[in-house]
Amino acid sequence: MNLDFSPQELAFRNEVRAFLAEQLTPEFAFAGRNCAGIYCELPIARDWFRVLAAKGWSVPHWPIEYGGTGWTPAQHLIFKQEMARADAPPLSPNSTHMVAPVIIAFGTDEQKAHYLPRIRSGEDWWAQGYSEPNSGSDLASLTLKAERDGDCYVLNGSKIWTTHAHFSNRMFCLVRTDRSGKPQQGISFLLFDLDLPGIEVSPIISISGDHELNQVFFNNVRVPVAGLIGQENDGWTVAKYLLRHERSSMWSPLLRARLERIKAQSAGCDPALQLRIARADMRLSALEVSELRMLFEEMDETRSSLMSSISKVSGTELRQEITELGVSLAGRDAIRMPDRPEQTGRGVAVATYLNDRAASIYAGANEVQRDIIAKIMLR
Amino acid sequence: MNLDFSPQELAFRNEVRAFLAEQLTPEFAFAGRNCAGIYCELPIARDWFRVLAAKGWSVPHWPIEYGGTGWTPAQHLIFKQEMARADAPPLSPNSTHMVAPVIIAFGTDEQKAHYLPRIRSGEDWWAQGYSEPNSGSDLASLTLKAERDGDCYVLNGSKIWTTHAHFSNRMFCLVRTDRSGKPQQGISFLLFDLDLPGIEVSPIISISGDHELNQVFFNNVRVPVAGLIGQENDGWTVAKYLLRHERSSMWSPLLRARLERIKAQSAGCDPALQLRIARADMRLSALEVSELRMLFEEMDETRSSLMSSISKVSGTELRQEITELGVSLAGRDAIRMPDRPEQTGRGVAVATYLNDRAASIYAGANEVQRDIIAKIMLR
Amino acid sequence: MDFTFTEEQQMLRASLRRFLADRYPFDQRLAASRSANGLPSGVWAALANELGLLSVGLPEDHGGLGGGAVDHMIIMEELGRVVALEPYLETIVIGAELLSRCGGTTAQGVLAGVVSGEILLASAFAEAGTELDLSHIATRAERKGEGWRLSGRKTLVTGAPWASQLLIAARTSGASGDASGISLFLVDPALPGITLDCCATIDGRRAADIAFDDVHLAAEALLGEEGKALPLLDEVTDRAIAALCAEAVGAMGHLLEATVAYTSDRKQFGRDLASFQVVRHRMADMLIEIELATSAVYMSTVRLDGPAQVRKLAASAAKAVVCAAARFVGQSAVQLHGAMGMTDELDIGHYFKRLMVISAAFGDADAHCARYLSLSVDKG
Amino acid sequence: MDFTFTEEQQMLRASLRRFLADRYPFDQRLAASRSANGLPSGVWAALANELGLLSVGLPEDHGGLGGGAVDHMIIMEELGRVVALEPYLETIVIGAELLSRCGGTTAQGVLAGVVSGEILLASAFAEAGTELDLSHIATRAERKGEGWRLSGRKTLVTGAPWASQLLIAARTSGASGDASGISLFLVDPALPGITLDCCATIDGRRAADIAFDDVHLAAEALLGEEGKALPLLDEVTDRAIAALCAEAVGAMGHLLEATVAYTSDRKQFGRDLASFQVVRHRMADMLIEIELATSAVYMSTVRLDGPAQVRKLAASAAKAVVCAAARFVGQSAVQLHGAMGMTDELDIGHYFKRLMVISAAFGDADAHCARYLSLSVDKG
Repeated sequence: MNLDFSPQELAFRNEVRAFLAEQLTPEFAFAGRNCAGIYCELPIARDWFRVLAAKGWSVPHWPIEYGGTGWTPAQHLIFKQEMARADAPPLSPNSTHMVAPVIIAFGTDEQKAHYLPRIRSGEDWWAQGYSEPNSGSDLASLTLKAERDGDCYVLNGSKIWTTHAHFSNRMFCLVRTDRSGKPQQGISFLLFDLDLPGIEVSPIISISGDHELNQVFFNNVRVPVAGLIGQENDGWTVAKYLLRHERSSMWSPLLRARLERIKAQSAGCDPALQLRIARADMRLSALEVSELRMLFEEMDETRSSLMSSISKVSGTELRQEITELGVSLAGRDAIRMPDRPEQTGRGVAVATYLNDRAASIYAGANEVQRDIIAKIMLR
Repeated sequence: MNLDFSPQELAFRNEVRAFLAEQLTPEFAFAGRNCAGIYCELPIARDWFRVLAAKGWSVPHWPIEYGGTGWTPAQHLIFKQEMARADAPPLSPNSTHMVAPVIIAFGTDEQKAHYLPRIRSGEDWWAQGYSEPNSGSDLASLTLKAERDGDCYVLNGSKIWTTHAHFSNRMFCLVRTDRSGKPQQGISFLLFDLDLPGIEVSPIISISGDHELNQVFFNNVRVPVAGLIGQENDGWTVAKYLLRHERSSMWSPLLRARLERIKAQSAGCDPALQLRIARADMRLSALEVSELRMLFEEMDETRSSLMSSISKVSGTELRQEITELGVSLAGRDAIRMPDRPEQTGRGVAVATYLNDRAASIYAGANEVQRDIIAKIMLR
Repeated sequence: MDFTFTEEQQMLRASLRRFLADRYPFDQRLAASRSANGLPSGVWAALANELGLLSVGLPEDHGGLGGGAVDHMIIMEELGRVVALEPYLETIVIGAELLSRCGGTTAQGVLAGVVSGEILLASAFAEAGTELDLSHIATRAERKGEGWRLSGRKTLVTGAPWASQLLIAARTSGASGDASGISLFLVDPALPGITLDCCATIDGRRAADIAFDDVHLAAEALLGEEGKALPLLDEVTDRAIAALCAEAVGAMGHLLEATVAYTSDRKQFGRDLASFQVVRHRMADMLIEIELATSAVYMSTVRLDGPAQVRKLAASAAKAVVCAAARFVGQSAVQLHGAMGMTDELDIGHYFKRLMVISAAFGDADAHCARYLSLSVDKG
Repeated sequence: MDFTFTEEQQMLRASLRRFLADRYPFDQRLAASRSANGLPSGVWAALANELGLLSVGLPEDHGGLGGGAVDHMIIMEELGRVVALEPYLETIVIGAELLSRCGGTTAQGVLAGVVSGEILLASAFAEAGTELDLSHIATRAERKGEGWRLSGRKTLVTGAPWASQLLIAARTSGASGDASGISLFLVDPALPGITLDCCATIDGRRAADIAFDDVHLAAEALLGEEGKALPLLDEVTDRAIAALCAEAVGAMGHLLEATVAYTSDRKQFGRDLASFQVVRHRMADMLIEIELATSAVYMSTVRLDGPAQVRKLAASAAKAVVCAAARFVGQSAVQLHGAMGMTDELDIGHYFKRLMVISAAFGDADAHCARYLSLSVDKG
């Protein structure tokens, strides 16, 4: 048992730091630091992604044959920590961490050849089509209709809470191709372009005033069958695979960066607030080790599911606690209407707090995560 | 809207204070202050009760014809506040507040004439027979069997968590006289003496080491039918009446006395602990007003049920918070095994904390109370 | 000991609630908050003239009906239920109360305009970090001939962009921290040397950062006695706190009702959301918090006319209890609405943000906890 | 970066768990805790000789196997699972570690007896209120001829009634608050002038208030260098904290398992208790707290051999996180067991009380929060 990096790992850390010192311009860091949403917006996000791509670091976790780096877990950890610490713009995982692993696991050679290089280079930007107006945490109840007609599926219905759809040119989507069986059956996993006729992307403004989310309407949209991933009606298997893959996400590096920024501003503040900051700090240091354990401990499928839900709950709730500290620290100044903080820096504390209320709702509401934890524990 | 007492009320308060100054001896106050359980033990509790009885204040809330005082709500409030403030021994409500109102409402003239004077004088001391080993918060599932045989019921089974049964000479009891209908049907409300043949009172030691609770075993116990209250199989109606009557209980006077004692000892203590004390103090001051509102606001049955459950939850949880402050304040000294604090004063903080863990369990677990609140709110 | 409302108070609540239900639909409120001016047109005038609301709480010898703090509480709670934009707090609870307490011809004249709905007011006592200790404000006014010269800055003065008169606290003598030497001035925001930097606040209302650069004030601008304003400002701060807490109770009441309605309607996993026990218990806890908050508001309201120590303790307890409730109720309402609660379209987020603003006003929960602690120690 | 246990460590855990499952049933533990002596007979000897456990974590040059902090962590966690009474913390983690670090002939001799299971130790550094600042202890030892005279009081010295040797910290020079001038002594509790006032603690263990009235100590009683003990005592305090936190994780693990089992079995309103969503979520939260506590323990354990600042921060974080977890897990276990959880008969309450003792030892959560804060500020 050992929490220190090896000399090789420290050397790698120096390499990452040197890269960041050179390539992460003040503009990138400003946007990263003042990103009040989940991810930075385009064009800054894409510009930064292309810097990473040029270095060969845009998709480090992919298999080497598709452009991954073959890093050890410790290297991935170092990369994440250093990126967060340097205020690199947070990037959406849709393309690199969600659809790409699915294409690698289930895609045909044509699909791989077509999509993967464009993801790796930053040319393509993907949106996720999962939630529907009447189907949130209960994903299996989705109804977006896809009827086969020749070499196309005809899509009717809508997807909602589609983050950054207005920046994306492609979408991966769960659609209903059969409604005769159980809800989990009859779902298919489909890829298509967002500029197809009949698709309308309609903004949803969040309580922070930001436009991150969208509703996407489908009106007789003809999607080529070539976009089908895996078998028709077998999309649930694909979705579950993706869910497992998502589990590598770590909350603590970003939280550490945020909390250190708060600590740096907290000298002389209200003693009760200082105690709250210290408590969050101590809890974060425990979460950091928990996330290291997820990365380094061997676990079976059950334990891995359990830890994933535990990490979602504790990571998001600590995230909310920390952004709330930011609001307390800002005092009355936090009541100013935030004004596009990613570009102006104004109101980032309050906008972040407001946006982060969603952290316990998205990606499987924390109530659902607790249901999962209990179910595993009680079986 | 006015939170002040009238001149008449202030005069009454002086009368109560004068009475306490004269009659509440240091021994009584010592026992009251160091009572780590819910109520003081006999003989001290009975001795104090008899002092109250001599003054005519042992059953102030009863109708005047049976020996009540006819006080206004404000007078009842003042009496409770002053008793708590002076560290008067907390008394069990079993006799005066539970079985007596039931006898007054449902009893025959004979039952009233037999039981009420003995309660008022402190001659009789009653135990409550509600919970059973497999029937806690779900009271309607009780199974203690009472079979009619001539002019007796024959009781078999057991009651559990019977507070102070070892100090009591009588018991009121919910028994099952019919098992054919719904669980709430077929229950009867029965009074009897605890020295009947076949009754065995077996102590249950609690985690504080105290003996407050008992299990009471019934082995072919012959209870005279004369002890039946109301109609056979109609005990659920009686039990519900009692539950409504119980609602007049106030948590805040005792909590105020405890918290003021903690505040008096807290000078110079850890700043985090001081903040916790201040928060509890502020919350208690809100609870005090809530309990005044329950006493003085007109409410219908629904609102009264709702407020009763709200008061149970917030009162008990604040009680637990305050006793926990006592443990924090005691520091490492709280690890000493408490040694009959009511008699010795030793370990009262820790014993109170341990016993008070039950506050969120007894009298309808707080989970059940929240179910009730939600049910009322959602209908 | 009396917890009943008078018949007049019950009628006041009923008529205001009816008026707001008719005339204050949320979509119009939202549109108004985004308009240039930021207020729905006609509502304030209707409150003044149709309902005669603005005089209800004011002293009788100043054209009011003498209702006092309980009436303010009722009105603020009802305004909170519809997350109203109108500056009742700024103009009436703070502004008119200050004017009527200071008295004098100037004040009388302005009060008449306030009651008739023609004059809106805004006030600035505190500066950053001095919310609960006004003896440390840095704005100064110096005698200059017959009048005064005012210099300093006040940030985030809520309602200032709407106000035709400002009530400004400044030090006229003594050093920072002295209890005496603070004075109150009535200031026309159009005077030379005054700059208003207006902004919207997260609750859709308006505020301004105000700079006073050597502003010439006439002698009559001084309200009340020179250098003696601090106790009055302290008292009015507690009145503002009690009123804001009442508003918060109204807002929380709406959030709980909306959450009960939404979860009863919304399906998840084939069942009503409201059938899930954790959802039910969370709503039960919301109600518990609101009940305690309501009691805390009663207490602070009734204590406003009592001794300063008792009044301050009650105000701080109310603010701390209400902030804790507002945090829990607001966060729970958003959480139980799921992603819908995160949208600008629903009213939930707007109530949530109004509660944030209330929590940050006149000292946050931590600040009031500290004040309560230090006052308790003084007392003990 | 390595989160695996060595094969030896895995075997250590497995064999100790097996031993305790066989030889440490709860009813015998309870009976022993109520016996005059307070310890189950034979267990300590078996740990020493059958399992060779007592030498596992000690340095190799002192007869140990060199396992160190991670081995102590494993052992304490397993002892925590059975809420063991044995003074492994007092004798090994604190006592033997101190002796082996001080070195010297006296220490070597005692260590041999410790490893063989013949000698139990107890230590007293802190006095009331000095848990985390030992420079303020009031016990003093003064040179007298070749030896020392010791005077002072130590309260609630856990394990003292069992110990044949005591390790006592006293000031030998300087003034209260000075970093230097604290020394450590090995003291035979049978010496004239020593009074042990023994008591039971709520966890069923034993402690004593000890008075030293002009006790004559031989020169060899001094362990290590005169006046230089403070850094060592600070370090061993953090070792004790990490070990106690590991014990707490073991105890919490048992509480959660027992609660899952009980709620799966117990019926309420015709259903398993464990089918109620609020019960399920509360158990999920218990698990979350235990996972975070486990991580905090790993961190503090691994940091024990690092620089003092890093070590202290990690120990304080662990103590605060573990205390919070212990509070929530303990209270939840009692609550979910209902009235049964309140009885002396079930093991639940005994684990609950052990967790209270652990939480109060070597500084409570508030104290460690304050220490963490002050250390962070120093660092920043």
